Amino acid sequence: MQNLSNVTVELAAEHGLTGGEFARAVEILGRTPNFTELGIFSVMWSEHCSYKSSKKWLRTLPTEAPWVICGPGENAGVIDIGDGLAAIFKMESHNHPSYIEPYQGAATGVGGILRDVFTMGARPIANLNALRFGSPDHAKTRHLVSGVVAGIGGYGNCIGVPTVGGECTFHTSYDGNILVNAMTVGIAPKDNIFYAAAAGIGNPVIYVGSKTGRDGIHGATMASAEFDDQSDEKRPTVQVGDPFTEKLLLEACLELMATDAIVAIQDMGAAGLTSSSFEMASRGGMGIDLDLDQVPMRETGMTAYELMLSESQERMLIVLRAGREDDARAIFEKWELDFAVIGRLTDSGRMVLKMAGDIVADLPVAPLAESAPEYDRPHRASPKLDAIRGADVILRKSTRDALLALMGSPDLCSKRWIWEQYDHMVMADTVVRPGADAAVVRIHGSNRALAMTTDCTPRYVFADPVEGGKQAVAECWRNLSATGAKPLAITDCLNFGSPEREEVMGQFVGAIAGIGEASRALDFPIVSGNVSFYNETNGVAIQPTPSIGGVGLIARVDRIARVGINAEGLAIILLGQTVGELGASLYLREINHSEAGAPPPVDLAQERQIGEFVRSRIESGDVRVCHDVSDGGLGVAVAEMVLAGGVGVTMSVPNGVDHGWWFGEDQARYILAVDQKSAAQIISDSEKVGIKATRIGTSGGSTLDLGADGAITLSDLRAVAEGWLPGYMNA
Amino acid sequence: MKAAVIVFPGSNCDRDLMVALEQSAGAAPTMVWHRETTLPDVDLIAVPGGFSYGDYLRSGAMAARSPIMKAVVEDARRGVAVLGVCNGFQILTESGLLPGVLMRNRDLRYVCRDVFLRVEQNDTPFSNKYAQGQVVKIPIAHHDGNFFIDSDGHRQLEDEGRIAFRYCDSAGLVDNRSNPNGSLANIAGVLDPSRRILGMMPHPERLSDPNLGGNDGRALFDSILNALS
Amino acid sequence: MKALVHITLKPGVLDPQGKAIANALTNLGFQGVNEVRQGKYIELDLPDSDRASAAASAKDMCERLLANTVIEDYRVEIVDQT
Amino acid sequence: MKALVHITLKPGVLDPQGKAIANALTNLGFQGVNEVRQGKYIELDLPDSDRASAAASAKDMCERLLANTVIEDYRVEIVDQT
Ligand SMILES: Nc1ncnc2c1ncn2[C@@H]1O[C@H](COP(=O)(O)OP(=O)(O)O)[C@@H](O)[C@H]1O
Ligand SMILES: [Mg+2]
Repeated sequence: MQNLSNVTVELAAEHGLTGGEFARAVEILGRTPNFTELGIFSVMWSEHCSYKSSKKWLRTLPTEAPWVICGPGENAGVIDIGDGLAAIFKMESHNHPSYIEPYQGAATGVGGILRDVFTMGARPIANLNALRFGSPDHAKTRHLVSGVVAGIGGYGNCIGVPTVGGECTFHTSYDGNILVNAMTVGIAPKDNIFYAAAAGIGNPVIYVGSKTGRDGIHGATMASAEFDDQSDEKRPTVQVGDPFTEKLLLEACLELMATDAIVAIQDMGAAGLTSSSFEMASRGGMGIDLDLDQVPMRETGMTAYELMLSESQERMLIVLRAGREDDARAIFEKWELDFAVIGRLTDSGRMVLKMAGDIVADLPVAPLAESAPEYDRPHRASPKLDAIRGADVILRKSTRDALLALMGSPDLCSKRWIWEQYDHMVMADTVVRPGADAAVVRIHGSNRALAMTTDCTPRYVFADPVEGGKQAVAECWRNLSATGAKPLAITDCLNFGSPEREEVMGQFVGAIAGIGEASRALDFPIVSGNVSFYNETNGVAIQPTPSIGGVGLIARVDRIARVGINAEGLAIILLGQTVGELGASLYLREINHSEAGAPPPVDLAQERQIGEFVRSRIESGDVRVCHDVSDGGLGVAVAEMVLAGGVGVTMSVPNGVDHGWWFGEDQARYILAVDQKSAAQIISDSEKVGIKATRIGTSGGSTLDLGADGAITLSDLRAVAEGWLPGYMNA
Repeated sequence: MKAAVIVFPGSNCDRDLMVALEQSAGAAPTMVWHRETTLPDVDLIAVPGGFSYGDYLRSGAMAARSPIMKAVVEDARRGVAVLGVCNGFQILTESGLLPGVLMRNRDLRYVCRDVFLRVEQNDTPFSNKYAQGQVVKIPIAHHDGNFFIDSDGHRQLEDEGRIAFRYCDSAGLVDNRSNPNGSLANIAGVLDPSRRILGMMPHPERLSDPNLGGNDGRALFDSILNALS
Repeated sequence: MKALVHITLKPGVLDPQGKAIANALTNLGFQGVNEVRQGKYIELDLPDSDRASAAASAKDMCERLLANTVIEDYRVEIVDQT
Repeated sequence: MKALVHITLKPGVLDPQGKAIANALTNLGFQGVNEVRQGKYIELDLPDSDRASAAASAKDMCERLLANTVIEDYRVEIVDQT
């Protein structure tokens, strides 16, 4: 065993292990770990891999439903979508690498989440991305936007998976810590899902994909450390993505998966070979012997430490049935990928690494996994804030000017500049493209489809973590319902500051409570997810951002609703209660430069009732135009419908309404555009079940007529909404 | 009509093209792996979009030198019709079957969106179901679609009526604003002298189904069926 | 032997990348940048043991793959391994 | 003055392009190509009249735009206008 002497508490601390954690490592081993072992402990027990601060709370989330095949714990979540098929999906963060090197950071984020999904046997059918950037005025923002978007496109376009949706907003709290959350949705035959639990003593452990280099060593610990002013200079080696190789890996894995040669398979993501081999062994209760000399290497002189911690991309670890090595090798050679038998499963319960004839590490698998640290960190709830309504705000702009300002604001403006850089149509199944509430992607060769979206309103979560957590789930559910999809399940990507600070931990605990409550009330279980802590610089944290990615099922692609008002003479109907909540609204922020107040409360029973009503009307074919009301309220929602369809609307404004009516962000609301005949029916049907339905306008012409407040031509509206992002990026 | 679709390791529109061809022709095309050295006896060879070999070095460069392309060039010289879409167009120019090059888009960004095309020639195996001058909506999705050719080459294309499609606006106006990538003279697709080889950047296979937002691409595949069976 | 290959666009061939870089430089405040041309620089680690054969094979590689000689020029330089 | 800029990937950084080129060369029948690294070569036509100031501004351009210094190295060479 090498380097026994020089591992100290100080060296452990440099690896991010606390004194207590190091003591526990020594106890488990019965001796001081060597350098390689220390590296393994440090990544396995990093926040990123061990979830030590979040585990306690994640356990409280609902994860089950009759249609859930596999919940959290595997590489991705799996749900039954009927016809013998399963949808497999997950969202993951790549925040820190994307800040340091936006193109490669974002690209490898996409690569990583794709592998999480195809490692389970699914062909990826869509990507989404939730992006949060700092203030547009911040010196770095433009460069980060440009690099991140190019990187996401560069990877997804090349591998040929359409990028169909996402979010992109700006806030100064992300100035030093942008968020890049990538989601992939795939489809697999329900009876051919692959898991990561190793089994079968003597079975070979196979390494496939790209060679290992010294890329991103310590990426997992980087993802678990805060930034300080020096991090710009430290610039750790970032990984470079190779989407072409990933495409080969995808096809080769799917080809091998069509045989029965695979026992277990796991991609090498954060902490590469260490976490993939450890997780496979520990899930299956197995030991594993690895011969590191067999690992395909890109560089000479690599040490065991480097091989185990490298985060080189486009690699997979597979346990094969003994004797199937040649079949597997033939497939990977056909696709011109590296293939190597690097070890065997054992009954020792230990992970034993050999290199050049020496044992370079010898660790007990179960104790290391079981006694991974778990913390119940102190947390403090955020103070409750008061609601703000129309009467509480000083009127700074006319309705017309406020609407134009909102439509041209960074958060609400069209994100076309982004999604046009993504191939959102490849695979020729994209039925609803970016720019709607949820994207709709047809299940190939069928008349059914999946709807998908990502949502979160960080300013709400900041103002009230519990309500904000609920709202993120509710909005996701609503965006799916607005297309006519039945929402099935969600993945979450929980981005927060340092859990070692009570108020941040309080935000986390509150958000989880809200997410859990909404997910229970809406029958919308959480099947996969990811936690990203330490998104803060110099003690200033990001707004808490639990991104929620949702998937829903559409029974008939010819029975969906779209956002655009595309015919004259339609009745515009608002479903749901309008109180005029302006607390934490975009109106308040953009027009009155205030971020004060409580966010709109979420009534989950109403949310469910109205959403189900809307879906039933879309399924019956009565409703073909529908949009939910969210950021910017009613005024913005109608403006978006007008822009999407190209037909104007004349609003019928109730007497005595104020800006709370126009721009309040009250939840559980939808806007429908239906022909006159159906309008009366829908209004009376909704009133019968206690849903408030108000006729707020009629479609026609080429202006958005706001009544007494004036009118806006469609071309002015379009110029404002489409203008901001390209204008900003080309400045 | 019998067709073959060439599949490179990084092709990603091979399935889309297969579906569109099958929809028009009623029979599935043969998928031919890039390492093959011969082609089945077919009426049409289709080279699909994607990133054939990652599009590293230059788009289409490595694919053009792959084993199967020798066979494609030979069959094309014998008169078999060839359609190259997007990366397929780039491969056809790199292999010398079509003139010109496809350079990085004018503003250097990848662009994916619907564009309008004006059908400049409808007397070809690929466009006989369109009207001359018809304006159609078809999506593009590429990083390197900026068609360039020297002025003699350009003149020749114009004189011989070998510009198949040009980018235009919804009214058919061909100008700089309706040019999505900086292509010379808004050229979106070109023919070889025999008019049996077409390369085009837009993806007709992506708008050949009303569920996907349009059906204008369908006529291209119907034209092929009409001409070649 | 190592071959250092420069691939540049022929004079008169439009260079969208160079043009965009020139624009970006101007936007960054660099005044008077007249022209920017972007090419490729490729380092090949070759098995040949003498310069002449290394140069010949690098040239062959340029002709057959590395350069598109319709629009690009190339230049090969041979250096001893470092 | 003209600045000739070479931008190359730092040692150890994966070069997917180089890797693919090496493969393609092997498939074309070139044996024994050990490694290929692809970089960029940029020619800048600068207004500066002395070498030192041209070198300084080219370096500044590399730092601020042309090179991605997280993963790339650059080298500037100044030549008189030809
Ligand atoms: N980063 C992005 N990538 C792809 N699509 C995006 C991105 N950001 C926003 N979009 C698209 O823009 C549209 C509007 O987004 P958003 O305002 O977040 O919708 P909603 O309020 O319905 O959640 C959606 O279709 C979304 O998918
Ligand atoms: Mg919405």
